[in-house]
Amino acid sequence: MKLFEYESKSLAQNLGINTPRGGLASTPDEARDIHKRIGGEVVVKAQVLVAGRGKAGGIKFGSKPDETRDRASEILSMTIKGERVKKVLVEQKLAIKKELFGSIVLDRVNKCQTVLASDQGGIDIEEVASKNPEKILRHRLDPVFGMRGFDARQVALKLGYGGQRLNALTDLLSNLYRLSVIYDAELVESNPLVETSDGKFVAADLRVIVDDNSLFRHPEFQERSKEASAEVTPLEAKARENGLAFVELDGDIGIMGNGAGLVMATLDMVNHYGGKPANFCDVGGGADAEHVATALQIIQGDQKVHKIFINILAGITRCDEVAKGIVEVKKVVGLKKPLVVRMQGTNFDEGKKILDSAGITTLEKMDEAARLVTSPKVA
Amino acid sequence: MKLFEYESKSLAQNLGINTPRGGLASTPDEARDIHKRIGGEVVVKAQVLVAGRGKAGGIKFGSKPDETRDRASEILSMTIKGERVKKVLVEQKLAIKKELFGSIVLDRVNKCQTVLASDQGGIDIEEVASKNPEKILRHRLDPVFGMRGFDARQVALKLGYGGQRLNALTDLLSNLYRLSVIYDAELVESNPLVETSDGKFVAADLRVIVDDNSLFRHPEFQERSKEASAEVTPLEAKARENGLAFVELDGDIGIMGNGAGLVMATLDMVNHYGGKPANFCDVGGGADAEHVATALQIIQGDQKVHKIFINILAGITRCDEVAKGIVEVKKVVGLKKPLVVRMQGTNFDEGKKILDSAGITTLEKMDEAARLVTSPKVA
Amino acid sequence: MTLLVGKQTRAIVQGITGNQGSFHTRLMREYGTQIVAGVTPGKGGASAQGVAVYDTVAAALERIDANASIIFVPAPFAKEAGMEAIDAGLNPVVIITEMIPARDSMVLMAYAKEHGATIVGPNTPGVITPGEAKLGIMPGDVFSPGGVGVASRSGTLTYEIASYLTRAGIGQSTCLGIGGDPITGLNFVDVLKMFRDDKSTDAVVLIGEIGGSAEEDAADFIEDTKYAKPVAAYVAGRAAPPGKRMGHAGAIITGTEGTADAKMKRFREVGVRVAEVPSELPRLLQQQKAATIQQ
Amino acid sequence: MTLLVGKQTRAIVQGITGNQGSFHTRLMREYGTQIVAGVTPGKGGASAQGVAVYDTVAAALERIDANASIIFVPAPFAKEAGMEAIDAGLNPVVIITEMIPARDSMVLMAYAKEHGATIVGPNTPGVITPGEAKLGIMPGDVFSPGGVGVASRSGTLTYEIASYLTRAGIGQSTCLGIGGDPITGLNFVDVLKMFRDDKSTDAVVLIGEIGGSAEEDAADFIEDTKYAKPVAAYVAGRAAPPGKRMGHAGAIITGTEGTADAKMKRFREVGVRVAEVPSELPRLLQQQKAATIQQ
Repeated sequence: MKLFEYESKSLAQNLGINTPRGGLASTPDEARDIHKRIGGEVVVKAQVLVAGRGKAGGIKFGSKPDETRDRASEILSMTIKGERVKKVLVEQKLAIKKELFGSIVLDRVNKCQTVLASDQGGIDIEEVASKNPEKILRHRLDPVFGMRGFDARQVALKLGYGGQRLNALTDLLSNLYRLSVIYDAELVESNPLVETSDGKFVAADLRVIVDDNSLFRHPEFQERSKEASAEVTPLEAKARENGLAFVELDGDIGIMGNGAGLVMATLDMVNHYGGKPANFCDVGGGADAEHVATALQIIQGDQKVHKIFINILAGITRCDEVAKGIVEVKKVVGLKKPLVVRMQGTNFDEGKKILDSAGITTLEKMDEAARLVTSPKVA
Repeated sequence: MKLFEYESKSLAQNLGINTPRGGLASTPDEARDIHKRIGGEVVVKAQVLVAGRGKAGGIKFGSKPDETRDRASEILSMTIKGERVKKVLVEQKLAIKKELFGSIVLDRVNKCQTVLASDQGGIDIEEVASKNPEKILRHRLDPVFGMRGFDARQVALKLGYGGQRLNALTDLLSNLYRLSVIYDAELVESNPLVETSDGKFVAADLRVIVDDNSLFRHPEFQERSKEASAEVTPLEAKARENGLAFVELDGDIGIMGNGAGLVMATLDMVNHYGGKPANFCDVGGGADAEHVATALQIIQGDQKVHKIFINILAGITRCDEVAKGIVEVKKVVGLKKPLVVRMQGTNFDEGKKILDSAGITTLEKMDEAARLVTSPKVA
Repeated sequence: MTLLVGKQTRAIVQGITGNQGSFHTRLMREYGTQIVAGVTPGKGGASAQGVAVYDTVAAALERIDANASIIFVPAPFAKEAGMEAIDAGLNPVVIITEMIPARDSMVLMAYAKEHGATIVGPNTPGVITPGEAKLGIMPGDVFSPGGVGVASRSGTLTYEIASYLTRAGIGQSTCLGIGGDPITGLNFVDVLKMFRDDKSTDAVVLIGEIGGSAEEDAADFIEDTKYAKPVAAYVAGRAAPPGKRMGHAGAIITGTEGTADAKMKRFREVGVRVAEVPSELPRLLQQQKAATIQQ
Repeated sequence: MTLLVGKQTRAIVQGITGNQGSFHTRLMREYGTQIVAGVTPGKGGASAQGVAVYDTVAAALERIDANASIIFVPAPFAKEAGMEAIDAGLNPVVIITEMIPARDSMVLMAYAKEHGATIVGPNTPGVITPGEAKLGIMPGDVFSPGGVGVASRSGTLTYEIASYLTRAGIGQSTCLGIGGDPITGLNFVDVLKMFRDDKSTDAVVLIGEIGGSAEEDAADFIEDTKYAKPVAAYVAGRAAPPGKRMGHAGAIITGTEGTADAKMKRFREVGVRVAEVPSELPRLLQQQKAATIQQ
């Protein structure tokens, strides 16, 4: 679960991490008032979960409160990469000496957390990674003992600091690590991490992604995780509430299957044969008729879906249950889009019989079914 | 630092550990009121830090509030092993099915924490240990990963429980362990740990000893650790405030030295030659004149001290500093008791000169000095 | 000695009294796996699917001999269940449980490494040696004994591909899911090593997906060690958009990293034949085998 | 190869810029110890007692070679300082710092064990090989080279006893404090093993005190292994009352455990000569040596 910048910073402040003074505004007037309160010059930043807001114009400056109100007004009317801007963060402009990059990421290969840092912050770090890979410093953390003081210090040292600044940066990195532990974050990233002209280190921007699998032990995120946010489309939110792994795509063929790998392969195959999937929908293992019916109704309720492909390789899942779910939808609300069903495995014969008697054809081979659903025959 | 039973239980309750309902009373009337509030029969327990209050009569029962007031009055006027009883805990009498013993101790040999438990609780556990050692179950905990659920469960299982009770006892043991971690306890001990007739487990008694060396990271104990308690005599409290390792004893020869081992050996040697040490006083390494003067004044201020033995093997400590401290006391308040000084090592010559010119003899050998101070010649 | 699981396997099922644990205990036994005990805290003394249930692994081992574990306990308790199995010396430990926090997996894997234990999973369908035994939730009937080792990051897709192989007359030596999570006990490189040293395996199929770099690492390993056995692969998720988790916790393209195309490209660079659609795999394997024999 | 510390030792001083660290760096160098670098966070680039100071151990090792560490950092930071030394491969690691929380020591000792490092201390005067080098705070002049290995739980008392030995013409091979804390890296048994395998050591003196069971364990070890070198001992604290900590965190009699009398008794049972007062030790050693030769 991605946190908004203002949420990440609020957690960080509680751990003693320096962030710029400022406040959150939902309206241009609120933005102006915040500027009045903190004085000086400010930066107005769109609060969105998608990356790349800077290039999209989601970050502007205000030297007077009225100017800040106008800039906030502009940003609050933007939609960035499909995400409507609902809030802006109004923060004091820092006296920047240097912009760094610092993050603590989940390191899949080494099965630990790793610190990535660079003295070239403030810009797209992937650009740095591809152009000057030697500019990105990697420091692995012990999976059990985590970041010790000397780990953080070694990173700060390699970033070129000594003396009081070394200790200050060490503290900040240690606190970013603590943040990652306390909130089970798979990513904590500050870019830019600013060294100010008076020798302080400030997390000027801060991104935190919480491990979804850890949410059961984070009551503090319970409400937040239920909110439909821009990260999740309304359709996705609805599907996930119903226990489906669901990702909305921009094609016209609705897809349902059991198992993440199988559904991904189904999308690929539909693509391969020239079709365009409208979604990824995994009903998981052992889905019963009701679960299948729910999934089918959500998919056919999507306006952009023109046809539907159900691909089931039954193991724990039973073909008869899947068939019952489909037939139930047919009975209750009707099948509103052309449907191709592929089933194989456990209780195939029973399932096929149920679908046959409802006038729905089933195929047994995935390839064949994918070719069929992408052909003009089904329309 | 030993915690009182009521303090230990208050920490335990916050972690969800069952303790008997009750309250703390400083007066007989308060005890009566607590009984009125909780009803039923109660037990009145002296709150002291010394062990063995039961045998000393510090635990009594009350079936009516007035009786409880009388029992509390009796206990509140007691002194148990030198410790005045200032408070009593008034608690509901439990419906006991079985009394167990459960503790988490610092295991010096294995460098970890170890669970000690027994299904023979409620009595002196050292008696069980000597008579039926096989009745005490030992389960070592991993020094890094600590008590996992299955560690606690294995202990509960060996104590003879299954089903719901197994899980309940597992939870309680896990919480006792959490208590030991959160508060850096070198000992958490519940004796008896009561299984009630309705299948619950309750810490009927609870002792917690906090690792003194961890107090710097426990602001919650800061005030408490300063209080002079019965654990520490007023003289000890005064000495410790002044940075001295000090233990009061019941002899008449005041002892001061540098280094715990050396001071212990000094006590032994005084004993060996028939003397009786009045205290253990370690000024530590590198003590300056002021520190020595303070220690000397505290020792000679003790009424029961008839003579004083100062034993210094100077390494980091310097003999001239020690000598200056002694002379300072002589000048300012006077030396009020016969004094034997043994010094050896760093700056011995300078030190000896200072003492010589103040008319104080110094010996160079510890044995000789110990023999002298214990002889009738010094009186 | 069969790879990871075989006739010699004597397994404990941790979480045996849950729905999944109980159901798959039955199926594993029907497939021929020796399930010698079950563990569920607080249910000691009961029996599930004819298997005696104990409160702890240690208690089970006081009564029976075992050498492997399969774990079905809920995610919040999975880390400790894994440690319990490791402490008891069970090896391998197969963790079916999904949705385990990454931090828990990270610590558990470090613990396993320290104790020399092999973890399969978490979030895996398990491991099967067709015709011998399975520690997992895969349908046994799509597999057949033979010489192809299969390692996968997914479940159902593995069954799909195994059934293609089986229908094409290509049997499998051992098939296993390394798990769909970002952090798993085994990665493709570990499995490639096992298959290299396994006499029953003469070719390898890797079933990858988007996210992470397990496939790229496998390709590097194949290149660096001049891997002697033929390898074919399929990578799921070409149609997946960046930044979206595709069902599995580990299946997410972050930035420009972890795309299916990059993985397929890297595989092809090191001589691995890569299927465009899963159904191509049998043909690719046969071609590759032929090519290897020609060399 | 000399035991733990010798001419070959190239030590880093962690906490070199503190009062104690700086003072003892001078004394160690005067004694002949090679101190090759110091570490104090935030003081990198400075110099202390003529020794270059770095911010981390790793940074020091980029510039110099070292093979041992002595730690003077304050108690709250000692655990991590120890880990830092261990991570850098320094061995032995001598921890002078006192008042370290027992939990920190416990974790550090587990870490050291996992990495195969030897920790001397915490709360130790350190270790000295007379005439060669010392990593510690002991006054060098009371020691003299020779064949008696001395291990102690205390500081000043060790100097007292070493000076008796030196005055009696009995030199020492290596003298070390195992530390006055409940949890220490080395215990008497570890040291007895070292002295047994050390060619320079022909007799051993153990200086124990009340609390714990290090002395009893040593006695068991001497008995079980029919320890081949003569051992003499002194145990401080016969006059100590139960339940009171005598200066050292570890010097406390709990219940009936850890009394000096019990320890002395157990030593005598296994043939260790026990001094009633420290000054007796030289005579006991000579007697024991004579007895051993007669055998």
